[in-house]
Amino acid sequence: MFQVRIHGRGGQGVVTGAEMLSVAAFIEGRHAQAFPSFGSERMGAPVIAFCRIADREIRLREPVQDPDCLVLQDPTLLKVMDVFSGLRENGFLLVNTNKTFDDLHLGAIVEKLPAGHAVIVPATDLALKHVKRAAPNAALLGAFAALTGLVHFDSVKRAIAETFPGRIGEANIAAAQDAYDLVMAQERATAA
Amino acid sequence: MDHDFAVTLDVGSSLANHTGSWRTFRPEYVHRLPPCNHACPAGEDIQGWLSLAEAGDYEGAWRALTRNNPLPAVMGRVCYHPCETACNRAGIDASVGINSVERFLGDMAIAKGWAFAPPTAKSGKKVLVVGAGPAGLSAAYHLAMLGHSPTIKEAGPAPGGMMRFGIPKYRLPRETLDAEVARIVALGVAIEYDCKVSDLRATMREGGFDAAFLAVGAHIAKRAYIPAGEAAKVLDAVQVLASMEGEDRPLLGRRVVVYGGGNTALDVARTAKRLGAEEAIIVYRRTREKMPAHDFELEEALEEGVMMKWLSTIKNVEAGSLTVEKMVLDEKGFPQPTGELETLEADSVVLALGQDVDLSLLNGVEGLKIEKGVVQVGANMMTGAAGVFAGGDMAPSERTVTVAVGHGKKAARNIDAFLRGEVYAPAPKHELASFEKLNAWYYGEAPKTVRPTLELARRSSTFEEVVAGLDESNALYEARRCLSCGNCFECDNCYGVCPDNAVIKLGPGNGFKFNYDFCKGCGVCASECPCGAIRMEPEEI
Amino acid sequence: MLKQIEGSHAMAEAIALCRPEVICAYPITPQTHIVEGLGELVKSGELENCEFINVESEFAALSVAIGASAAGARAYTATASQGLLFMAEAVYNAAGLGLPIVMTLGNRAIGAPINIWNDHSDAMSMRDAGWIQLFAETNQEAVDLHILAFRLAEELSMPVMVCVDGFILTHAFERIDIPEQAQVDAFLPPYDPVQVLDPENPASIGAMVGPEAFTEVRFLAHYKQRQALRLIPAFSAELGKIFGRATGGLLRTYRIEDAETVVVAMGSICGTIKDTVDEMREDGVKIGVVCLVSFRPFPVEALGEVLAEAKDVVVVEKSIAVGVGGALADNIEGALRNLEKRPRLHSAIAGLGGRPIPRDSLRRLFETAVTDPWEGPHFLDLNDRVVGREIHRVRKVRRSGSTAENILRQLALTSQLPQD
Amino acid sequence: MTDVQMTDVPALAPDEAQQKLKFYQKGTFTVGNRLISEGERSVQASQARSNALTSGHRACQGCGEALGARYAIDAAMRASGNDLIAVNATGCLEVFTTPYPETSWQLPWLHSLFGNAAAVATGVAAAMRVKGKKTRVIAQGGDGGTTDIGFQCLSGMFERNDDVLYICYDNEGYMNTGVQRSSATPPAARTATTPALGPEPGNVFGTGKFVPKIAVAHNIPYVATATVADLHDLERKVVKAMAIHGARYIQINVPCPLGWGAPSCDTIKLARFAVECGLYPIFEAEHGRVTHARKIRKQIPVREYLKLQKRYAHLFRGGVDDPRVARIQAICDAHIAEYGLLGDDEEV
Repeated sequence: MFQVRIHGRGGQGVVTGAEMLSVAAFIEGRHAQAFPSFGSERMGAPVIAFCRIADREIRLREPVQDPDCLVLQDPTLLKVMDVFSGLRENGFLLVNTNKTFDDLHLGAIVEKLPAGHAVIVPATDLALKHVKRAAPNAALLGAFAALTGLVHFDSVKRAIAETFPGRIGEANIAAAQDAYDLVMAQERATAA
Repeated sequence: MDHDFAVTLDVGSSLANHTGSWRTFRPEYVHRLPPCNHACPAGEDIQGWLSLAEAGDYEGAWRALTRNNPLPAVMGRVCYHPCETACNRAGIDASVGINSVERFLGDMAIAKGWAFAPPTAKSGKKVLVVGAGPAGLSAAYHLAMLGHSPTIKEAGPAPGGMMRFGIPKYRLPRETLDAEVARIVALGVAIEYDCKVSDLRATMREGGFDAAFLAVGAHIAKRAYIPAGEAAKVLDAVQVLASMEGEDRPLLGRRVVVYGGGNTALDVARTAKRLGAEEAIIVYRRTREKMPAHDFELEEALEEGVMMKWLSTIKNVEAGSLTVEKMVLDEKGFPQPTGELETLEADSVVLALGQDVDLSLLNGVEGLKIEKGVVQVGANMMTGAAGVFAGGDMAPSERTVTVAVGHGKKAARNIDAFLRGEVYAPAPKHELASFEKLNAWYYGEAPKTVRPTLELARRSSTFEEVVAGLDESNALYEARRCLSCGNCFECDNCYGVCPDNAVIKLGPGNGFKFNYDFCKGCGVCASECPCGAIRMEPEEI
Repeated sequence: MLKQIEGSHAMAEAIALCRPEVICAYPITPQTHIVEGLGELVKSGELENCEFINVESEFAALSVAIGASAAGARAYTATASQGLLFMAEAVYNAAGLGLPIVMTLGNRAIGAPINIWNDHSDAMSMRDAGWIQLFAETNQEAVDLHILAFRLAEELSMPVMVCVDGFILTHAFERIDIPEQAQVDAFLPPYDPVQVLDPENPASIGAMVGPEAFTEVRFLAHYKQRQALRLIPAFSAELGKIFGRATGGLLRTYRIEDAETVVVAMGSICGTIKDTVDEMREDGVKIGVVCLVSFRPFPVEALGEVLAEAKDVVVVEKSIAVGVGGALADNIEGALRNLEKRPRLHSAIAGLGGRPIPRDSLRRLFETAVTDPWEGPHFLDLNDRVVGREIHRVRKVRRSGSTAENILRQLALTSQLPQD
Repeated sequence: MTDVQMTDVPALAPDEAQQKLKFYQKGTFTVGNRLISEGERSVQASQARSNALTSGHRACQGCGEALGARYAIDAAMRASGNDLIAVNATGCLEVFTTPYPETSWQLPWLHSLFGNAAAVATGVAAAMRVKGKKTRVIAQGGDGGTTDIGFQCLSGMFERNDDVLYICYDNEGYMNTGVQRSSATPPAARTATTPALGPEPGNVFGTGKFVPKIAVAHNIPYVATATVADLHDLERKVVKAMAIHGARYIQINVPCPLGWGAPSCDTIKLARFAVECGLYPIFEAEHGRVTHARKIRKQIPVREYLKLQKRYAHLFRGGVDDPRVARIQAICDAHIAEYGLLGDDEEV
């Protein structure tokens, strides 16, 4: 079972992001369970969302303590909480920023992970470019598909289209496509 | 306090929760450039001295004003106040009467005998200032305040330049002018009268001057070839206005024709009326819209009986009469002759076709560049010759008193740097406090106070001042109409509208500070700041 | 049709398939998404001839449902925690009047202190009100139980409460099979009321009943609810045939065939317990779990059968009957009383106010029950230091009040808050 | 409160001049004003304000309710010499101020249930009476907790004329549970339980339940509506209410950026437009009779107010105004007529 934990803030579409990821896995015939961190999150307050993907029914009902992939949707949270607690050694790390890991003082964390398991993607910028709104969740989904290969990118596109019908959907898909290409390029670069 | 576990909580325990981390934007207190400051040719910090005046601290306001402009009483009478044109308050009801408050402060300073505080240190450097007009006086004042020793050499018998020999008394009483000049002299500025500088380099060498500021103005009347019989009485405007200062008033006769469309033409026509002329007619080749003179001055002249002959040029002048040709404006706005002629009776004709500069003193000075009759200067007001600076009407300028004062100040600052072998770097300009950055809701409606004017009868017969000043209550009322654009005036709005109690009030005069531990960056303070003194900056993630 | 959908929205679609005629909506976390989903279906025209009413409180919500049901319309509403208590008078009244209302209960802790997270204290508070109470282990079961509930309620003419764990199920986005309209129509006939307000056949509903008949009324209510012990398995089987999956029933067992230790629990926690059972089985521990679906009526015989062979029975429940212990444990005690080899009963209280129940805590609990059994209710993952200090402080201070507070300051300073 | 007076032009005699000086054009409507005496300024301008609701609370960015509560309770604290107890209904204000282990309240504060704040406050007031204490009591809640689930207890408190000031922060919906409709939700507004779908998208027009009018019908000593866009008016009303004994009701319009779908920086602007278009009448009533209405300063059409909020986006689709915009404008015009909201504001 592959477990994902997403950190962001209220109003940024963190929960919708986890839900879309579970829909993408469902489209590929797999079992998936997405749930929020259950609280009265106010706009701007820290929020966590979880997603589990497996090949058989998921019965577990406890929070994700040891995620296989950690998505940091809002780096300002670095100042507020230890977002990386429980991240597995061979885990993945996806950070939404237009800076580098060193700028965010995350060099130590990245070293501990296998090469190519930690990537950055300017998801908010991509969202502003395509969707005209700072909602990076769809773009991060594209990046997640490229980073982990756990779900195919076209499942991600169908999941986004299902959640955001019409024009907004296309804009989000375009953002996800850019993010996917960016991360694939980074992956190829580290692999070479 | 002992109470139940978790169900009951202690006062102040929420302060452990630093909500500051929620921000994606951060409010910052900023100083933005008020449009009046931006528009003032003399670079006055108008919003600055108005905020002192509105608190009733008139001396403080006067001192803040005179840090940039030593002649507030003069400005209050002759400046065309571009500041009021730019004033944001026009977006609410009407612009702030800045000019009238400036005059009120200038007059109070004269009445109360306030003096400039002399500079603490002396540089021992000597600077030659040629010309005691507004530019020269301003430069000398600023140089003195910067600790240098300026000496003004004035060709004429008295100080003021155009202020005395160009602007009539009914606009600028001489007592006011003399009082403000005296205050500059009291600062230790030496003025030598009837002392025309003909050879600049020689004068600088003999006087041991380390630098020079030329401000001789433009006193030579522009001549136009108009065939005139020898008995015809043709004079030039500058000469007529200058002679008003002396004992023997010019004899212009019953019917006076003035040729020209600028402010000088209006001054001459209105002076002629006051000298008893039954008819004072201004002949101008174009239309009212194209006239360079300020419209409010034309209004005053028309009220006093001055008559206008639009779209006409003078063909020739005879004794007692002249012939005028009708003109028409072509599509580009230039007057074209129509061939239609008309004769007017006139005892005298005064030409007010603009003035030129007497550049004779510059002979032999190397490196200068003269273009269109004025000496070219750099941004630092320096001419092609090192150490020789110039300003006022003899340099490229709009040729107003305020611009001249501005040139004087700017030159002084550059001379000050030059004397120390450095380059003067002006402070960077703040972002303009344009109207849409304000929140006009918070300003109550309050109509502008109009300055009372002398009744018409006395205006056309005497040289008494036409426009009177404001009394204290009106001046204070007017000062308090200022919106304080772009600069905090401690109205407590940000302190009051913050949902998170994240603004710290530092007490009267000290303004406010944001408590970034708790500020969530919602932006309500920035939206509700009346004067746009808060800007939201993106938080660096 | 298989969908990846939020639990609440899946329930909304299932309830819509049951052709409800009056829906009363009042917001209270965590059930609000259900009534929101239903509101959208009505407003967009997908769910026809259905009145969707925004009421001004939960007391009104159930009262409107009572009126609608008594007047012959299939009525539905949803509530949680404080809302259930605010309508408590109407809960008893609906049961007493025998009105077949179906209500979803998004299980949430009862204040004070106010708490929006999951536990079963709200359902427990109304366990004797006369409603049938069915607990869903998964969102799939929550969908099925709502369809079962309408049939059961209208068959017996008594209200049914479908209990679904707040947030854990209502807000979980999962793969759920939503039945087709035809399947539900095949199972659920139109509502044929036992008593109804009908001008053609007037009757007074809600008479005053004195000592001469009140006992009989209560006996009949008790008798009627026990008929559900027979109908729940029957209808669940019928439903299972139509949907092609086992669902509902009084209870479900998992790996108890040769189990020495049997855990009994209700709701979503059974999933985590099954995973824990698998882990312990791999280490050779003979352990199984009974997931109870029908809490009211309480299946004493069925439980007796499945627990007969067990040596140790561990009851894990998400509420505490203050002053006595675990309510579920007491009921289970009744089921074990007349077994020849009575298993030892161990009562554990877990997950109060939304505290997570992780597998490692459960495993330690199940092992301790056998090796070092305890008396009375054991509070799983209780912060002993906090309560110890508080009890000590209260003894010191005359004005004891319920429990002291300076623990909070130490806790806040040393930030040892339980990780949720 | 310094008020604007049209000034005449000619120079005034000294004594008149002094009077004219009082009318300080700059900052007449601001929170404070460095040129008038400390006493004349608002409570919020003072560094000695009690900050009864202080920093660290978890309200959304730009929360109107947090602002309304700060204004009202600080004013009441000053009026009562900090001798005040607050009883709060369940709702946003209660949840974002007292999440264990932190409270941002700095006065004695009690939260019991969603629908009983008025009754609990009655109890506190009774205790104060029997204990011979003169501590004042305030009950407060959102529109859901006041006009819906708590309405019965509210009416009871009014009818008994208990010595309680009830303050309702009206953000026009159940925002804590995720923006559902309440009886205070305006017509046509989109909420989660009145989605923008079908032939009549958004909330129904209905007959409206404007609780201040119902409060007036109870003939209680004092009723008022107020807004966070006019701090001076709000504080004046709270102070006036605190000087009266018996049942009093103040309803404050507090915009909710989340629920109304507006940027967090527009909170006060929204409150201002709501009043200036006439949709939210600001008035006072004593013993069953309306005594004063705050005049609209610069009237605007209601569409300018509606267009700022996403909850009304469906009324402006395709750049054409939905006919129901005109129906809402009619409601504004009716309020203007009923309360006389246009014309000059007579001296207060």
